[in-house]
Amino acid sequence: MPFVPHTEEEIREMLEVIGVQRIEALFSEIPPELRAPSMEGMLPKALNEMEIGRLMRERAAQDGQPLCFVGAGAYEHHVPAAVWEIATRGEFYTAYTPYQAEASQGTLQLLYEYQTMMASLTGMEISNASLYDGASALAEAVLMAVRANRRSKSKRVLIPATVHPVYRKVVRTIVTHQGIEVVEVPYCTACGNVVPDSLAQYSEGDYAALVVPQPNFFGVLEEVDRLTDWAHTNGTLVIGLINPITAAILAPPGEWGETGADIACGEGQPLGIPLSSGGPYFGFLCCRESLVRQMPGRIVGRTVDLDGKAGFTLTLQAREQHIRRSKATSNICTNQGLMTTAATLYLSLLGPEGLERVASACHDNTRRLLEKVVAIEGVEPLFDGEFFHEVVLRVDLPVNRLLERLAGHQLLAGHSLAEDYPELGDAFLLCCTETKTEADLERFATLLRETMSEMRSS
Amino acid sequence: MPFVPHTEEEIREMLEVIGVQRIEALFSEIPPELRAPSMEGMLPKALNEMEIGRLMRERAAQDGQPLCFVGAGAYEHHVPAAVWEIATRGEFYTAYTPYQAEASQGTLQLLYEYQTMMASLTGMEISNASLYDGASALAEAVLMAVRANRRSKSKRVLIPATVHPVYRKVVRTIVTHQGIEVVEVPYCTACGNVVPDSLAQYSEGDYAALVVPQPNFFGVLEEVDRLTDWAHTNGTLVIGLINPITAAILAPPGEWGETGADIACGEGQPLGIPLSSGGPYFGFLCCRESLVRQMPGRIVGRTVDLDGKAGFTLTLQAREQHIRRSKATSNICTNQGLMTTAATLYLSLLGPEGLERVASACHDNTRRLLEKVVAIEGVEPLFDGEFFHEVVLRVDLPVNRLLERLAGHQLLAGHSLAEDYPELGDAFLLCCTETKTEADLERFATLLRETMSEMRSS
Amino acid sequence: MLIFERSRKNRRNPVQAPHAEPAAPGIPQRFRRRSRPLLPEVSELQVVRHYTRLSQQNYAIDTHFYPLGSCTMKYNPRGCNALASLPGFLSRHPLAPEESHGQGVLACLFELQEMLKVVTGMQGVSLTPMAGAQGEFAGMAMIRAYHDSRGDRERDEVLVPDAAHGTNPATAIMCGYKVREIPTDADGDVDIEALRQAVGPRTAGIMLTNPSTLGVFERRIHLIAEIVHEAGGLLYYDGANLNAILGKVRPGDMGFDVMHLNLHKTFATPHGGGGPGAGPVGVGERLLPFLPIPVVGRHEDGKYRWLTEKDLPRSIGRLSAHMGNTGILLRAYVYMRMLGAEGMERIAEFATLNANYLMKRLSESGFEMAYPRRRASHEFILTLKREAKETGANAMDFAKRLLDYGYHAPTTYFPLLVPECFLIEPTETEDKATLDGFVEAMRCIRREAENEPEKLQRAPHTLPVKRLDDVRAARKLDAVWKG
Amino acid sequence: MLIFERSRKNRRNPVQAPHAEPAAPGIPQRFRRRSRPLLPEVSELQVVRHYTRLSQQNYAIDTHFYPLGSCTMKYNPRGCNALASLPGFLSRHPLAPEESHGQGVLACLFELQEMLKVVTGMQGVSLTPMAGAQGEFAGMAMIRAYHDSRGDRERDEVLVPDAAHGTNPATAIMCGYKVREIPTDADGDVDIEALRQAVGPRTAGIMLTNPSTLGVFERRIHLIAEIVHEAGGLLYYDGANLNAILGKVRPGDMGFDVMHLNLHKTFATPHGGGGPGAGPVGVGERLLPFLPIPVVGRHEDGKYRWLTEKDLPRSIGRLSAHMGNTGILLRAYVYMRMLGAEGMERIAEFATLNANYLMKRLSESGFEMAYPRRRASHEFILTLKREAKETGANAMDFAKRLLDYGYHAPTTYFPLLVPECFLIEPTETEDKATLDGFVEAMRCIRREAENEPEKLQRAPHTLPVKRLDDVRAARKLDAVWKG
Ligand SMILES: Cc1ncc(COP(=O)(O)O)c(C=O)c1O
Ligand SMILES: Cc1ncc(COP(=O)(O)O)c(C=O)c1O
Repeated sequence: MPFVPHTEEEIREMLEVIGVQRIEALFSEIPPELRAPSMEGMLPKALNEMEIGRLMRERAAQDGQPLCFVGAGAYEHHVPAAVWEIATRGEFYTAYTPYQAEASQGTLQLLYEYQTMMASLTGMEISNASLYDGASALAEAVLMAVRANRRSKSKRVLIPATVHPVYRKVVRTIVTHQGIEVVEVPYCTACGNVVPDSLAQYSEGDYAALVVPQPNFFGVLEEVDRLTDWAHTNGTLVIGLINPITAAILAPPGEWGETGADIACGEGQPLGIPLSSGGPYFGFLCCRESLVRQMPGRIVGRTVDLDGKAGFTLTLQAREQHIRRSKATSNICTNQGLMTTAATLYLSLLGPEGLERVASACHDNTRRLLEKVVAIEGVEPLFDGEFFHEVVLRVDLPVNRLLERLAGHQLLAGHSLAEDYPELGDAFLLCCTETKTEADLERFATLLRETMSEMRSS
Repeated sequence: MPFVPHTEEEIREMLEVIGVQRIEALFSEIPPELRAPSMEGMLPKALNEMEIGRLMRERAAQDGQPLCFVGAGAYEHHVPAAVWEIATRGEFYTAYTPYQAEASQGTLQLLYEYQTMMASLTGMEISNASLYDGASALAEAVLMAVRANRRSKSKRVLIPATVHPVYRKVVRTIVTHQGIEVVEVPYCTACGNVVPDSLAQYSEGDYAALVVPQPNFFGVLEEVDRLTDWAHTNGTLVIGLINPITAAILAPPGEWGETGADIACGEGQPLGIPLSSGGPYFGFLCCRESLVRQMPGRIVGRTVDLDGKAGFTLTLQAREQHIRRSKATSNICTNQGLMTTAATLYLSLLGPEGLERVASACHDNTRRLLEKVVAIEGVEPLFDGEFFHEVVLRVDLPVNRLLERLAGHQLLAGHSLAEDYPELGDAFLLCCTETKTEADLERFATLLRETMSEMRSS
Repeated sequence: MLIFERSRKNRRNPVQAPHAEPAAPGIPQRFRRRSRPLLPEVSELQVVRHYTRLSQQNYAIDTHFYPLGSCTMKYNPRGCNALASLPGFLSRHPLAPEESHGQGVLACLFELQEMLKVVTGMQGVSLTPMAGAQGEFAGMAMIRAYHDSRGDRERDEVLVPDAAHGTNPATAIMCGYKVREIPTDADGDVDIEALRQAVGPRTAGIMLTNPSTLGVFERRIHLIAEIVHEAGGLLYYDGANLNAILGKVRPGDMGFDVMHLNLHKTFATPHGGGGPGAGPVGVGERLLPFLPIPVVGRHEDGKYRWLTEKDLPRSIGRLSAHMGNTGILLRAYVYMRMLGAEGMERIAEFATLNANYLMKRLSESGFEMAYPRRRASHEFILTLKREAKETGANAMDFAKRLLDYGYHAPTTYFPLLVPECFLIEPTETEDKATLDGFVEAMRCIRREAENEPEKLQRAPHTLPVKRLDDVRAARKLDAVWKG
Repeated sequence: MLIFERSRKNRRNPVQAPHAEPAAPGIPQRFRRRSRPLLPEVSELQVVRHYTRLSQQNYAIDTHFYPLGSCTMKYNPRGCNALASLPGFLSRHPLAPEESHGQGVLACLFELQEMLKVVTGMQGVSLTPMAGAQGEFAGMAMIRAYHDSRGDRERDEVLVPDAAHGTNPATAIMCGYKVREIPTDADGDVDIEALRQAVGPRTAGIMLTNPSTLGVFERRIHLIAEIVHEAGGLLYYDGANLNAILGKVRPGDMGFDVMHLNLHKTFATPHGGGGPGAGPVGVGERLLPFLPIPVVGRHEDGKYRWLTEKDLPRSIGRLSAHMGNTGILLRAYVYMRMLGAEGMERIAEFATLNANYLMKRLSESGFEMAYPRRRASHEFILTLKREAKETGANAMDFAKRLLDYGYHAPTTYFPLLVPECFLIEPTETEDKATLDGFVEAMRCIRREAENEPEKLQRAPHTLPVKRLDDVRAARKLDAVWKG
C-alpha cells in the first residue's frame, strides 16, 4: 500500500489489541447514511513514481523555457545551487512549526537570522518570520497600520495607483470586511509616479496609513522622502512596499524622510525563490519596535536556557491565533517557513556586496536594453521619472498582439499594461535581471524590431 | 576570490604571524627556474555560477533525451527520488573514507548493510565495500582468484567470449602485467552461450579460474550449474559475473552447481545509479568467507566500543595498500562509496519483492517487444538460448546504418555487434527495462518497420 | 554561533555575484541607501556548514516520529519534491501566457481541482488560498458574500465550538463577524441544546472540524446541519482533519456548504518548518459564484485557462498576487496521482487504525483518555492531570522529556478545554514498532515522574539547549541581532 | 539499529515497484534462485528516516573542519553537483552515438583535457582512470609500454621514497615491477646519495609526490630527474598534492614524464564517504602514444569524438567499461571553469598560507614540527612523540579527542617514518577563525593530556559510539549481518 507500512500480520495484531475484527469497525461511530461511495472510478488510477515521473516530465517540458523579460512582481534571478540543496534537507523540509523550541533550534536560529537580515535590509527594527506573499503582506500591513494608528480615528488608507494592480485587489479582498476603505492616489502619467504636492488634497482627510511603493509597479522611483514626511505631518502611518533586491541600493523604508516609514513589507521571491508559476513565495513584514504588538505572524526571540545558554523560541505568541484566538492580530498560522530558509541562505551567500551587484546588474541590463529598443521605430519609453530595473515602453502597435507574437518566438518581452492601465495606451512593462547576457538583449531587440516590422507590413 | 574566505586584513594578520611580507614568500623553497608561467590567457575566463549554469544547461540539452533501448552493460532503470535526495546529503556526499570510525558511523553502518545486501543478492558470504566498476571488478576478481587458487600452479584463466567485450579488454589491460594469461572460451553461434561439453578441451590445462557471466553479454543464460561443476572438478575457481537486478530472479552465483561459485562480481549501476554517460558506477565483489584475505578493497566489520555497544569500523586493513603497501591485495584506495550509498538506498526502497518486479518487468517488456519486432520483415532473433531482458536481433540491412537512422528519429534501438562480433553479421543487442511503456514498444516497432522499408526502397 | 558572528568585513563570495560594479551609476543620491545592510560576509563553505549544522538541530518527520495532533505529520514523499522541482516548473514566470507557455502546469492544477471535488463531495474548488487559515478566510468571505447577495445583511455572528482551532475564531473576526462559542459535551460532541439556543437570524454560519480537534467524530452532524441551515446559516468545514475520513465520509455529504483542505496535512506536502502550505477551498452549489480567483477552467477545445474576474464577476476576489502556492499544489497533485482511489481510502483506514491502537495501548498502560468511551479518529486526547497532580510533572514536562527519548512531543495544552492534555496523531505512515516504542517511552517517563519528577521538569537533557525561558523571551524582546 | 531490524516480512513499497508480477514466467526452473535475497522490507519513510539519521552520525566537510593531510578535504561547491546532475547529463547512455547524442558532454570533457594540460604542463591527458590509484596504474603501465616499445625489457624496478603513499608501491607491483624504497633525509628530501646508488639499468622509473606527503617541496627535483633520466628511467608524478602548487610549478616543467591528478582533491569533487573520485593521467611527449583510451578528440569540423584503439593503437588499453567517472569529471570541469586562471593560482597560495599559518601557530603553542626548518607546503607534519612519552596519550588519543572538540582528526601515523605524527592539511577554503579554533582545541587537549590522560585514551566521549575495538573487528570478522 503506498506509504502505509503495515503488514497483514501487524494489522491482525493491532486489531486484536484494539478488540475489533476489521478496520472498518473503527468507523462505527460514523452514521451509515453518511458513508461515502467508493471513489474507485472517479479518480485516475494510481501511478507509481516512475509513471507519474514521466507524466510530470512531459508536462514540465510542455511549457517551454522561453527567454523571459517579464517582471511585474516576480523576478528571474540566479539562485545559487546551495540554496535549495540545503533548504530541502529533510530537517528543514519536513519539520513542523517550531513550537517545541528545544527540538527546533535549527529552524529557530535560522529565523532569528532571517529577521535580522530583513530588518536591516528594510532599515526597520523588527521583522516577523514571514507572511504568505507580497500582496497579502501588504494587506496585513494595512490592517496592522489601522490597528496601530491611535491618532487616526478613520479606517481609511491611501494606496497609490502605482502599487501593483493585483496587490491592490488583494488588499481589497482582505481588508474590506473589517470596514476599511481604500482610497486610490492617482499618479502622474508623464512621470509615472505620485506627485508629492498632489497629496495636499488628502491633508484634511484623516487617513490611517499611506502605502509607498519603491520602486513602484512601473519601475519608477517615488519621492519617498517627501511622501513619508507628508504622511507623518498628517498623522498617517507610512507603509513602505519594496523589492528587497533593490533595497541593496535604494534607501530602505527605515531611512525615508525625517523619521523613516513605520512598516515595511513586500514580496520576498527575488531572494532565492524560483518563479514557479507564482508560488510559493513569501511576504516579509518589518516595523518599528513600538508597533511589534500589532505585528501579525510569528516572531522568534532569543532567550536563555536553564543553564543560561542562549537559545531561540517563538515569542510574543499572545498576538497569535493559537493563543489569542478571536483577539489575535491575524488568523495566519502556517506561513512560508521554507521560503525564508531559502532567503536566509540566499542572503548569506550573496552578502551585502553581492546583493548590491545583483541589483546593479539588473539595472545596468535594463538600461542597456532600453537604449537598444528605443532605437527601434515605434518604441518609446513612457515615463520620464527615474526607474530601477523595470521600465514601461509604449509601442505604436496593438501591444497584446505584439507580445503574443513574440511569445511565439519564445520571447516573453514584458507584461502588457492594457488591462490595468488602459489610459497608457499600448504599453508594456519590461524587466531585465542579472540573468540576461548581451546576446539576450540583442536577441530581444532583433526580435522586437523584426516582429514589429512584420506586423506593420501584414 | 572564489571559495577562498580570506579578507585582506586576515591575510595581513596571518602573514605577520608567519613572519613574511607576502604570500609569494611562502614559495621560496621552490627553485625559481621551476616557476610556472602565469596561466592567464591559457585558460578560459572565470565564470560565475550563473554563467557556467547557463552553459551547462545548454550542453546538457544538446544531447537530447532519445528513447533508449540500449543496454549492453548500462541500464536505464527508474531511480526513486529518495535515493539521490538522501545520498547527496552533505554528510554522505562530502565525508572522506571512514578512517576515523567513531566520526563515521553513518557511512560505516550503511556499508555494513550494503555488504549484507550484496552478499545475499549474490548468494555469497562476504562482500567488499565496492570497486570502481563492473569491468575493473572483474579484473580484480581474476587477480584475486589467481592469488587464491593454491591448487593451480598456472596463471591462466578462462573467459568466455560471451563476456562483455570491453570487460575482456579491461581485464587484459589490468592483469597482463602480472603475467596472467587470458584464454578465450568460444561460444555457440546458434544458441549464444558456452556449450558445457566444449569445456572438456580445457580439462587438462590447469586453469586458475573460469569466469561465468549470467546472463551473458547477449542476454542469453549460461548453463551455470554445469560450468561451475566442471570448473570445480578441475580445480578451477569460478567467478560469477552477474547483473544484480536479474539476481532477484536468477540463481545467484552462490547457488550455482554443487557448491556455488567462489567469487561473484559485476556492475552495480542498475541499482539506482544514473546512466550518466558511463560513470560513476560501482563494481561489486563478493566471495566465500575462506577467500576474504585475498579480497581487494575495503571491508567494514561490526565490533564493539569501550562500553560494549555495537559499532562499525574498517577491518582487515592489513590487506590494503595503506597498511600493506607493496604486499597489498590491490592498489585500490578511493572507491565508489557514494554509489554504494545510492545502491543501499535503492535496495532498501525496492525490497526483495520490488526488485523481483523490476527484473520481471524488464524481461516481460523485452519479450513483448521481441514479439512485435520479429513480425517485421527482415528481423529475426539470432539465438535460440533462453534470454533475460536483453536479446540479439539480426537484420537484413546494414546494421550500423540502420541504427544511425533510427537515432535520427530519437530512438536508440540497440547496440551494434558489428565491431565486436563480426561473425554474427548485421546484429544488434536490444534491451528493455521496466521504464518502457506499451506506447514506447509500439513506437520502436513502428519506427523500425518504417525505417527498414525506407532503407530498402532508397 | 550566529552566521553574523562568522562574518568578516569585506569577505566576498564572487562565484554567486554578477560581475557588474555594485554602484549602479545613474541613480540620484537622494534615492540611495546610506548604510550597508547587515548581511553576513561569509564564504560559501561557511554558509553550507553553518546551515547544515543548524538543520541537524531540528526534529523532523525525516528524523523522528512526530505525533503532533491536528498537524498530520506524515511522510512527505521525496518524489513529490523532485517532480514539482523539475526545471520547467520552477522557471515558469507566473505571467507567462497560459496558452503558449502554461498548458502543462495548468493541466496539473485543473486535474487537482477535479480530484479535490471528488474527495470532498464539493461542486467547485479554488486552489488559490495559501494555507488553511487563508482557506478559512476565503470560505467565510464567501459565506458573507452569499448572505450579502441575498440582501441578508443582519447576520453578524459566527458560531465556533470551544474546541475549535484558533484560526477559526480569528478568521471569523477578520471577515468582520462576531464569534459565539458553542460548548462541547462530555463525550466531545457539540452541545446541541446550546447550539439551538445560539442560532438565529444573526447566525451567518458555523465553523466545524469533523472529526473535531478532540479526536472524535461528531455523530450528530446531520442534526447540526439541519439546525444551522434552518436558521439560515451556512456550514463551514475546517478540513484540517480530513485525513481521518478520506474516502469514508465527504464534507459535502455531511451538509457542509464550504470548506478548506490543508494539502500540507492530508496530502502530505511538507511543513517546511512552518510553511508553505496550501489551503484550497471547496464549495457546494450555492457558493459557486463566489469562489476566489483565479480558478483553472477548461475550454471546449481542451485547452486550459485562468478564470478571472471576467468569468466569475461575483468572486470574493484575489488572495495572492498569482495562483497561491503553485509548487505546493504540484506536490499534492503528484501525491494524489500516486495514491489513486484505493490508496486514498487506505489513508483514513490506517491513520485510524494507528490512532486507535496507540490509544488502546496507552490506555492499557494506565494513561487516562479524555474521551474513553469514544473511538479515536485519526487522533485522540490523553490527559495527564492525574500525573500532574500526583507527581508535579505536568504535560509540558512529559512533552519535553519525550524529546530526550527521541520522539517529538504531541500537541500539548490544545484543545484548551482538556486539562494537561496531549493531542496525539500518529498518522498512517508510521509502523507498529514505532508506536510500540512510543508507548514504552511514555511508560518509562511516567516511572521517572514518580521517582524523580525534577528529571522531567528540567528536561530536555540531551538536546542542543536545555529548557528555554519563554517568559524572558517575551519580556526582554530580542528578535533582531544588534551586533 | 540496522535497516534489517526494521524490516517486517511482506511489507511492500509499491510506489517504487513496477506493476509486473514478480514471477517472470518463462524462465526455466533450473535458472531460478531458490531463496529470496535478504533485503529489507521497509517503508519509504523508514528508509528516509533511517539513512537521514545515519548520515547525521558522519563528520563531513559540510559539517566539520577536516584537516586530513594528503586528502585535501576542501569545500565541494554545490553548484558542481547541481550542474553535473542536470537531467540531460544523467540520462545519457554511454553508448549513445556521440555525434548525434553526445556533443554536449564531449565538449565538456575535451575542454577539461585541455585545461588539465595547461595546469600540469603535460602534452596529453586521458580522463579515464577512476581514482588516483588507477591513474597510477595507467601511468606505470605506460612507462612499461614505453620501455617495451624500445625493446628495453630488463627494467623491472621502480623506485619509491619511503614516505610515499601506499598506492605507489602497490601500483608498481600490480604493473609487475619490484619496488625499491629510497630513504628520506632529515629535512624531508629524497636522500640523493641513496638514489644514485639505487638507479641503474633495472630502473624503470621513480614515483614521486612533490610536495611530498611530508608536506615539503622537494627542492632538488631537477637533480633527481637528471639522475633517473640518465639511468634510462622515467619519472612518475603522484598528483595527490597538486593543490599545493597549482599555477606555481608544473609537473611537466619539473621533469616528470607522466602523472595523475586526483580531481577529488585538487578540483574539489566530493569524496562521497570513500569515492568516487577521478584520476586523469597526463603525459609528456614520449608517452603520448600509450595513453589509456578512450580519449576525446576533435575533428577538423569542430565535432568531438571518442578516440579508441583505432586512433591510438599503442594505447595501454581500457580501464573501465566506458569513460571512467564521467559525472565526476563534469564536476571538476564546472569547478575549473568557475575558477579560471586567477582562481586556480589562488588555490595554491591560500592553501599554503593556511598551512604555514597553522604550522606557525601550533609551533608557537609548543607543538613539535617534524620538519621545523622547512616551509609547509599545503600541509605539514607535527609529531606528538614528546607528548606520548610524557603523558601516555599518543597521537591516536589526541586524534580521538579532537573529534569531541568538533574537529575531524588529521591524518595520523602517516607517513610511517615520523613517529606519533599528525599530517595536517587545512586547505584554502577554511577561514582564519576556524584555524584559530583548532589551535585552541589542540592546546586544551594537551592540557588534558597532562592532567587526565585517560580522558584522551578513552576518547571520544560525545560521539554515537566510544572508542571502537579494531582488533576484535579483525579477529571475529562480522562483515555481513546474519539475522
Ligand atoms: C484544526 C485546524 N484548523 C485550521 C488550521 C490552520 O491551517 P493552516 O496552518 O494551514 O493555516 C490548523 C493548522 O494547524 C488546524 O489544525
Ligand atoms: C599521496 C597520495 N597518492 C595517491 C593517492 C591515491 O589516490 P586515490 O585514493 O584517488 O586512489 C592518495 C589518496 O589518498 C594520496 O594521498
